[in-house]
Amino acid sequence: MSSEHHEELRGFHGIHRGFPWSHVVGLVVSLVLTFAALWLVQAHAMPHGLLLAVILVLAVLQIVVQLFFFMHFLESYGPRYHVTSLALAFVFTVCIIAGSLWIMTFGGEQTY
Amino acid sequence: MHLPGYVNNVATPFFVTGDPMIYASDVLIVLTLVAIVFVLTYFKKWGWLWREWITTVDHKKIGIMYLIAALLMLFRGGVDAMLMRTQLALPNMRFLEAEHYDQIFTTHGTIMILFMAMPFIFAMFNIAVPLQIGARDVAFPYLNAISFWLFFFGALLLNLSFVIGGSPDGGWTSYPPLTEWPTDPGPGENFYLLALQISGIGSMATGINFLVTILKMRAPGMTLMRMPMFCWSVVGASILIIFSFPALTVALALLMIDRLFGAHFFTMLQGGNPMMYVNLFWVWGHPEVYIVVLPAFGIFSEVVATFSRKRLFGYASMVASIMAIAVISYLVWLHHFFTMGAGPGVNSFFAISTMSVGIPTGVKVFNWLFTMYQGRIRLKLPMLWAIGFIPNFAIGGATGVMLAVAPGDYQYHNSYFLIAHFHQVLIGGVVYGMLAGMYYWWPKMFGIILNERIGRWAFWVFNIGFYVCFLPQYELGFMGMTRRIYVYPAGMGWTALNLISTIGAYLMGIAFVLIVWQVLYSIRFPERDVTGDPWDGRTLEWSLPSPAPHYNFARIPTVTARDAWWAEKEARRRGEDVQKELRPLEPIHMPNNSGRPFILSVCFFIGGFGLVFEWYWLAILGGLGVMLCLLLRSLETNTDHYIPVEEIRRTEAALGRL
Amino acid sequence: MQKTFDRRRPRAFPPAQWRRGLWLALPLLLGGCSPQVMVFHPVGPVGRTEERLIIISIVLTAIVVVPVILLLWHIVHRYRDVPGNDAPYRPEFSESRTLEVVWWSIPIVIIAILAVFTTRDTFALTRPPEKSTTPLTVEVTSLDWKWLFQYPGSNIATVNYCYIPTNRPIRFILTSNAPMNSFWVPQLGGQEYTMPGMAMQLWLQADKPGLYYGRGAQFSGKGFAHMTFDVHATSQADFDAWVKNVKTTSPPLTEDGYNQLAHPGLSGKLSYSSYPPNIFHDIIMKEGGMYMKHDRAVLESAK
Amino acid sequence: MSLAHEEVLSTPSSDVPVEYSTEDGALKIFGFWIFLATDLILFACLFTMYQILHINTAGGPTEQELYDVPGFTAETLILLVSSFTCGLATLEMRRGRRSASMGWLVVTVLLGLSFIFLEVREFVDYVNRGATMQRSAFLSSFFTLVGTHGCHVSLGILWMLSILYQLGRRGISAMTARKIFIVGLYWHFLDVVWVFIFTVVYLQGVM
Ligand code: HEA
Ligand code: HEA
Ligand code: CUA
Ligand SMILES: [Cu+2]
Repeated sequence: MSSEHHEELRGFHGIHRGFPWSHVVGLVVSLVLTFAALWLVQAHAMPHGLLLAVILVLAVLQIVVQLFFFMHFLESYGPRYHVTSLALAFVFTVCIIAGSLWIMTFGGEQTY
Repeated sequence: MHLPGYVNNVATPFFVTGDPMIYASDVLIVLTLVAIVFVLTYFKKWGWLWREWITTVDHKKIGIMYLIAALLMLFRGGVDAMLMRTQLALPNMRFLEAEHYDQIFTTHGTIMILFMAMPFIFAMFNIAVPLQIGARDVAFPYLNAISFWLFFFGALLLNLSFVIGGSPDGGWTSYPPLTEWPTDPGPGENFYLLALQISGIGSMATGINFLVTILKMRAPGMTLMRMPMFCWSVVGASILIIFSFPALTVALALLMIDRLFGAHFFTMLQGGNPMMYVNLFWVWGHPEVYIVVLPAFGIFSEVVATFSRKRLFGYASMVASIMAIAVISYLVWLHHFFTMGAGPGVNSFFAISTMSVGIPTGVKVFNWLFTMYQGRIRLKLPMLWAIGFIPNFAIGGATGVMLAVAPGDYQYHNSYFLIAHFHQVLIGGVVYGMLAGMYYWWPKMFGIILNERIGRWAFWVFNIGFYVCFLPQYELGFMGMTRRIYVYPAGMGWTALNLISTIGAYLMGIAFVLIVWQVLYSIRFPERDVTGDPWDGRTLEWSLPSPAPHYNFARIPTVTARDAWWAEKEARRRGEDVQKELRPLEPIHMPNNSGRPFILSVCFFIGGFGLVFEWYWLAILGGLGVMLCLLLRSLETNTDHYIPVEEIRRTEAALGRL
Repeated sequence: MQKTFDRRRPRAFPPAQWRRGLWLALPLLLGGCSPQVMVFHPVGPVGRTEERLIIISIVLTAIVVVPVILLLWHIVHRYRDVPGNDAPYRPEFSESRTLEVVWWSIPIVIIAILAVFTTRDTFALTRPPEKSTTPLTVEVTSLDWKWLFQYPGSNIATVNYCYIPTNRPIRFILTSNAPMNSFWVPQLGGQEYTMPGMAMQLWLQADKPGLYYGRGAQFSGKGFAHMTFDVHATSQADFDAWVKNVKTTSPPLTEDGYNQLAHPGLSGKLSYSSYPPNIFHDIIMKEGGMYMKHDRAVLESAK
Repeated sequence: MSLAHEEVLSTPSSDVPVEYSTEDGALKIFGFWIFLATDLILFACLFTMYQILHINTAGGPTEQELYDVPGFTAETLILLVSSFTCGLATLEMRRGRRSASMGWLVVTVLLGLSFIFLEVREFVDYVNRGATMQRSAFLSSFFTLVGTHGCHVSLGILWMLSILYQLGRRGISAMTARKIFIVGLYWHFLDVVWVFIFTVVYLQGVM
């Protein structure tokens, strides 16, 4: 198939024009989040448990950055089933991780 | 079966254990292969086999191949069951030795769940889903073929273990540290790990495939809430497959890394933690049992509505309950190891979440009952199995709820009470469901209706045999008999009940023989289905000729109501002219056949076989083959073709549909 | 292979222990209620708690399941498609708000009731069945394919059988020096896993003297079928006498002797007048117990 | 050469990008999203495994002893930037600029290769210090978790090379556009996984 044909198609599909602002912003934010986490750990800014929680939150924010700035997450042509399925995946992921860790702590609450 | 020691000594470690049964099967397998090769060559059928079946990407043919494989595996697993029941018929039996018995229950469980129930449900997915939603194929036909062949070669690998290298013997759950190398050396366990891994990849692909198919490829007008209930159950099962199989992948992979590369995930030493395997296994294992039962629920919903000549009762709550079951089953996995002592808080949480599955399931049972209520019930074979299912599943489900009561489970765990529970739901739910589906869609697949009289006999013998076999096992559980023991002493009061149970098992065996006879008889003296709608059906597959042409629908139908075909028939009965809206035929876009899914799976098989015996050069060779196949596919551009209008018209005319 | 397994003779069982009223409720399930139906003939508070809960669960599930089966029977008869059937036929009858509310709520109520009982007993069973008496600690190790019992109080050990005093809570501390197993004495109460590197705790108690059947319940390889053991419940006085007897008449268990025992194989009943100190603790720590706060807590609390 | 099926454009309109322009493309993109969901669960299981085993060092090397802050920070930065360049490749593809798109893909591949290089060096270093997979449960789970990610990245590199080849031969068609888009999704996903490795494995380890 000749590429001329696609030359025409381009005209239709020029979605992003000009400087790729959203991508650059995404990169900057993700770098900021990374260095923030690194700094917090290096500086021992908080007690251990809290620190772990905070850097995990930062990591979750990184997911948001990737999904929205790079992965065209909200783009959809037709029903947005991919959003639903990913949401479901997140729910199950949390269930599996949290459930397993809870089980494996072995009865922290056991009274003897 | 006691053998002189020299037989054992003669047997090489490769062609295993000097057991006459194994030698007999070695010989049998070789003879069968020779016979197949001979027949294919004599009748010049090699080309036909390759063109029509091995390279096919047609969902209907793939479904039929799944069906044949599932029935064969039901036989293989059933023979295992007969052997076990024979050994357990009387105390201190010396029919099988410990090692042999251990291998048999392991392969029985593994085969029945992964290589019988799974392909059986996939058979039903493939046969019915595209036809029911008015599609010409699944979303990814090529991937669908890969799924089948991966399953096929996974099953082949596991079955090979019986004659080469030794079968796995750690139970279908295969808990480490028992299954770690030091306590279970040899290739047997590797067979288990790789066979499940290979077929598991295929299952995952099937899950993705059908979810996308159903969500994206429905005929115009078929909103989600107009979908046949079977399709909803496939959505539920697919969601479960997609989100639970990765846990199995990980559990198997880690155990394999332990065994082959000396890592310490689940070993007793160097900090390994075997409980994590148990945990991961059931993160998959529990959803797995719903994966196999949800499609059965779907089939019952279709069958009960059709044969009661009534609309399915409570459609919305049926949908809601499927989704509720699917979601809740991710929150219950610990109920398989209440006795691991994870603490009362954990046990209580998982006990309650487990019981609550009974709520949506109960709703389904009541909805089926009320679908029949004030209907006109025709006791055809599919309906017979559906009706047989209800009491069976109600009892099996109730004992499930009893097991969910954690302190009660401390007493039932690993006892025959548990064995009875899960056979009641697996057989009463899954096997009954799949048989109902098989009888229901058989005309659609082959254009013939299976003989009713023999089928009735088979049903009654099986149903009675079932209760005779498994009800005594509940009692045996209360009497302290645990699973996976190959002998038991006399004087425990277990003898009579075990004997009864064995008799029941033989009855089921006879019923299976009857089913085989029924199929053969019906092939010999076929009752043809010329209408395409032998049951006065309700959903779109019955609007097609039996069997359906390879493009399914000459024109994609437009759907305006829930039971689309029923609505159209009603409209006809009212005398409305449905014909006039017919659009002109258009060329149909179809995927090309391809031999690559088969070759790709052969490469997987070779790689897996290499890993089983730790012949790493072979494993790498297989791996490279897989990569090459993927690369070739990626570079391929010529993957589809169009069926010209002329050909469609000819085919339709031949089917009397113009 | 077979020859290495010595088959045990059938054992005698304690005289019939009829549980009041039970056979009235469940004649069918209990199949004549022979005492060999161990789960329904518990001889201690733990087994009794579990038995009561089991009966509650049977009754609660039967409340729906039995009517369902009867209803099915009725419907199939009434609405058969046979000539001359005058039962009403309403092909479009497929929605009913009232009915649906009914059958969503009945199971919810039943499950809620069952949930309350379950939670109550699950918590209760982690505590000693009786608070007033000091418990006896017995350390249990599952080996391939035998059971080792150690009595830290008196420093004696036995294989494949144990003695316990009646009317006194027994704290079984469970571990394994072999693949996982499960420690089960049906008439005393439910089981718990024995796992390498873990110290699990199981409370049991016997009310009546007798010989009770115990066995491993989690598959552990080819000798598994033979992993049974006897639990002798006797009065405290008889128990003390037995301990004394073992102390005076049995050989000690040495380090070597233990290693021998740990070797895969079957074994008869054995007794030892003493065992190397800390051997139980060391087994657990060696196999991963050092990573588990929980193990240390159990071992600590048993001291 | 026939791309017939690819041209089954479902009403080409100005607001549908090329990769979605065929029914086939839209199906495959959706299918790939679901595949990513399965991969997510797979990594979740590996992370859980790691979290439970990471203290089980069996007297062998510990996290503190092994992890090297500049090393893993460099790996992280490389991967984050590669995610950005990969995003640009998709962007240029949508603008129909073949060579720009290929250029960014090449940059991404190079970044990916340097990431793999650093990771392999890290692994070799550990092994030389006696920290092998066989040493302890901690190390088994470390190598498996981080190694699985590394395998994914390597596969991604091979895949991108194949797409580069196809792009060179065929230009931007509905088919190649779809492939670029999908490999992009895959690459961003691996970035997300790495961020969690960075957090849960490395940062927690040096905490
Ligand atoms: C198709 C397979 C299938 C199905 C559908 C089920 C369904 C259920 N199962 Fe079962 N189960 C297995 C297959 C299945 N199971 C297998 C294979 C094992 C053992 C694996 C092994 O160890 O090898 C097992 C083991 C197992 C255990 C572990 C026991 C142990 O190892 O000690 C438990 C514990 O909770 C359990 C519970 C349940 C429950 C509560 C349900 C519920 O979903 C049942 C719900 C249904 C009903 C309740 C009946 C219908 C409802 C009504 C009529 C109305 C309402 C009723 C009430 C309110 C009570 N199952
Ligand atoms: C869908 C799953 C499925 C199905 C259909 C079955 C079907 C049967 N199962 Fe199985 N079973 C399991 C899944 C299943 N099972 C699992 C998961 C385990 C646990 C394994 C483990 O512990 O790891 C298990 C374990 C298990 C045990 C316990 C073994 C032990 O722990 O020691 C027993 C014992 O009675 C048993 C019996 C039977 C019988 C009699 C049938 C019958 O229904 C079979 C009916 C027979 C056929 C359909 C084929 C017919 C055979 C012939 C035609 C030959 C004709 C020959 C003669 C009549 C002699 N099964
Ligand atoms: Cu079992 Cu820790
Ligand atoms: Cu379960």
